[in-house]
Amino acid sequence: MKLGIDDYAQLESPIHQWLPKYKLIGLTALILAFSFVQKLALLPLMAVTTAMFYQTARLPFKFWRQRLQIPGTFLAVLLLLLPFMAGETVLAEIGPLNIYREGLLAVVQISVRFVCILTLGLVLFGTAPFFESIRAMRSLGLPPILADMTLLTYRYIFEIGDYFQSMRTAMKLRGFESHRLNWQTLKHLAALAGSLIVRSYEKSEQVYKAMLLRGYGQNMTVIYQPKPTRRDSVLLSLTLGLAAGILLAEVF
Amino acid sequence: MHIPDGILPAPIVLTGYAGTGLVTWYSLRRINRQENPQAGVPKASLLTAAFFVASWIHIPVPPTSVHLILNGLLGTLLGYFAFPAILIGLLFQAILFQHGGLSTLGVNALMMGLPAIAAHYIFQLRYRFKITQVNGLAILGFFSGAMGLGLAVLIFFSLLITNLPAGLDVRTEQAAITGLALAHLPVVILEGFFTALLVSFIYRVKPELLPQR
Amino acid sequence: MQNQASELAISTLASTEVKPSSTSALRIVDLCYAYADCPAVLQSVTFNIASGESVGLIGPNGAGKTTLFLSICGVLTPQKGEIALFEQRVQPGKFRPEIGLVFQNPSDQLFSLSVEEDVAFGPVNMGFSHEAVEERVREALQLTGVASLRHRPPHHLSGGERRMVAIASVLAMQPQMVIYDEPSANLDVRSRRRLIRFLQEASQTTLVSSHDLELVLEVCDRVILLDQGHIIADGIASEIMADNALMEAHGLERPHSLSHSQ
Amino acid sequence: MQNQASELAISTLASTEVKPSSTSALRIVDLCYAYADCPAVLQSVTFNIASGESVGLIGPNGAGKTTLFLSICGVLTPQKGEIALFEQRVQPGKFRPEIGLVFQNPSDQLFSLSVEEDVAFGPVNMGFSHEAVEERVREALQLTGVASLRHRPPHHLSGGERRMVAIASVLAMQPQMVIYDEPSANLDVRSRRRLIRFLQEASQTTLVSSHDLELVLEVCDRVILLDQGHIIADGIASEIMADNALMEAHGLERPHSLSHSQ
Repeated sequence: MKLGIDDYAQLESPIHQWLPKYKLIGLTALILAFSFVQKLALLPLMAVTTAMFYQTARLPFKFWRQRLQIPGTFLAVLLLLLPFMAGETVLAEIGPLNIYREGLLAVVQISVRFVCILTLGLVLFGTAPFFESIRAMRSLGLPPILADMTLLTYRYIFEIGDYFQSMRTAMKLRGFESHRLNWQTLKHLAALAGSLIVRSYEKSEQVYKAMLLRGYGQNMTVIYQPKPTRRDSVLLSLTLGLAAGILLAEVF
Repeated sequence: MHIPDGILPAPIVLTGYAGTGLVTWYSLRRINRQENPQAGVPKASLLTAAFFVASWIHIPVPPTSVHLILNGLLGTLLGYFAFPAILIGLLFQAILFQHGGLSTLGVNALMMGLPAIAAHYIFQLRYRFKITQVNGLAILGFFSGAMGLGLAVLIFFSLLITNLPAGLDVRTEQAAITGLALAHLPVVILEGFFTALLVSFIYRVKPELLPQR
Repeated sequence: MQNQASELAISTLASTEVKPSSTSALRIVDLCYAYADCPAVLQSVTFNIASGESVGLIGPNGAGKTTLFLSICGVLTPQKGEIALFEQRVQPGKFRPEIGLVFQNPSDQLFSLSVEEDVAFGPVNMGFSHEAVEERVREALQLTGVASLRHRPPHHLSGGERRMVAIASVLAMQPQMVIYDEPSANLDVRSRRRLIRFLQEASQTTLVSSHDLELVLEVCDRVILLDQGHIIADGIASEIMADNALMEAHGLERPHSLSHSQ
Repeated sequence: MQNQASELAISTLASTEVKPSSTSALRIVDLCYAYADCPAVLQSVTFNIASGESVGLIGPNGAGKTTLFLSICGVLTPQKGEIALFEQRVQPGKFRPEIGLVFQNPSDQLFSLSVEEDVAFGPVNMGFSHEAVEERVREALQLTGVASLRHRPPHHLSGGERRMVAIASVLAMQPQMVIYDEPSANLDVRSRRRLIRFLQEASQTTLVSSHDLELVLEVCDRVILLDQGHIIADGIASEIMADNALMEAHGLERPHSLSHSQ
């Protein structure tokens, strides 16, 4: 099973070297600023900014394309519906259907915002090992219980995903085909989900013991964070400035 | 069923984050009041992972199939850990599969998490009504599961329709929301049955997993 | 040494290929498999297993054993080569009840509320009548000696019990060939001994992969040595496993019980 | 036979009790443990381990080995009896970094996202400075020979690698005593051989439970045989394990490598 958001965390680029804490602040601010944008004139600026960040991060184009595939379907549906549904000004007619100007513009606006925010998210989480990102959140005040839960969940998603694959294979090899909806199918699938949950619970008990025996909860240590360099600060100021600029341009 | 980036106007996005912050804070406060809050962390984490994976199970609903949400069951099993669990689950949906989005994380967490907490309270009714038989628990499980998904569906369509850019009048909006929610009723009921089956499975195999009072 | 071993392999193959009678249980020709972006896991693997044989598959971790099993069962689609089970080509994705796979970890295989349900799962999916299913369940439980556990949830059983129930759940489909992946993993001596006795008496064509070479020696007459996706040796179990140089070259050790014979 | 064995046990005990010097690593007196509604798991278990000893713990599944380990580490609270580690009483729930437990399944123990983080987890919780943690991590990885895996996610390692990383994660706390629960489970021959070499050279006081009696024989001088919560025998490893009647009475088998000696 390959999900790795941080498959390209080992690359080298200015974004990779950016102090995770500052990267988190900067890019989050930018993402939030993006979600405010309504003005059409600002869309090209957003797109260019995003492209610049992705380019600077030196992440492969393939990565972006793959990641866009799943949510792309949603976008396509929107693209097919909105121009016909919403608006007043008729731009064109296709048979009985009207294409509305407002709907069309809304689609453009939504798609650009969507793609830009998603891409920045990829830059944010794709350029550092995942635990570095969580550490950064922790140093910004994410409660320790939440941080521990996030790390542990991520660690075991892969393992429990493997359980799931094996169990499904085993069921298939005993002739199980879940094509028809009936009580039997539902019961077997519930037993599959239930077994998965029970196995995970049993594992969690072992994991907890192992954590305790290595001193879990002994002292809330301060997490080691390297000192920001000048370059980190400059990059942060630039990004925050950009976010502020976009916000101001949107409001006035 | 997640709201992706870019759709909702910024005020709603921010409100979502504020609300999520508040509910998370409250959940953590309740967790920290427990005798040994850290003891629940590995359990909640691994179950979050398990729920994440279990949502890959597809139930055949010819001619297509639906996948489970299980937020009701999550509330049932995890109690106050459910909200942080859902928040984390959604974060992973967003960064691993690009389901939902980073900017809409707050809104989505409220949409899934508040119904999960509701489901938790529904299941806790077993103490009020002193339900100890597996059938009774399964019935509560049904309502927890159906309620968990049902409320989430309602919130989902309300947010989506009322925030469509340009044009629909209030009456059409209401009609659309009701219509779409009703169209999902079979799925809601299916989720209820599935949750009921799961609750009785867990009760028979690992009763200590069902939360104590 | 290796040369001699491959000649051994070829001669075994040849002898079965000369008479491709109805007795062939498994025929694999030139099987290649590679996962995306990885070096090949199976490289031109070719061997035959005659009906009724008990064959051991040995080799270090990562030799390709599990990939081989999943290809035989039609779960994976090999890039090249042919697999035939009982003279019928294996088509990936198609369920073939005549072959059963016992997973390394019984937890991957047992998921129902009771042993009974788990053992009935295969036969029910195969579409048998209630009575026929009942009959098969009874028989499989008896054969594996776990009839007394019938109503217990598999999740509550000990490691040894779970192993036998997992085997029963495969046997209930009455497969003609059974593949066992590390069957003695995590068993204590008593359960392992019981498993060995069971395997010795099993009537199906059997393919066993195991790091437990003493078990292989007790259960199998023939052994195939796989390393890095290649078949290194194929021949009489006690001969191959007694060959210290060959064994050590492929990360194995001559079983202690064979060392006094030299 | 059993009588003779218990005498052996008593004599060993006596000899260490006479001089309760500073060399005692573990002292257990009259330990009893029972889970709710179950027959007792540990019944009046008494033994000593001197500092620097390597002791094997053998017995069938369900003999109470894991319960014993968890009691020693202070995770479980025994109903009766006393446990002292390095002359200090074990208090349930209290973290004692001088003892380390290597779990049977490494994936239960490797809960971080990188090898490095996992190995650092113990020292960080012990409150060491960043530099001291770094030093311990480096040392533990070197000792176990897995320094090259430092930045990898534990989930992607092979079974043998995971085992060594799990050991490193315990050694980084620099415990004086280490307990290994079935360390060779699921290892292939090569990884097992490497583990045995490592255990033979380890300087800590060691307690190893294993169904792999050949491993116990190679690593431990002394063996304790536990069955149904009772200590059945305690003495020289090669003597106890060569005693066929004793071994078979408790669901074990004399290792092959000892059979030629008789």
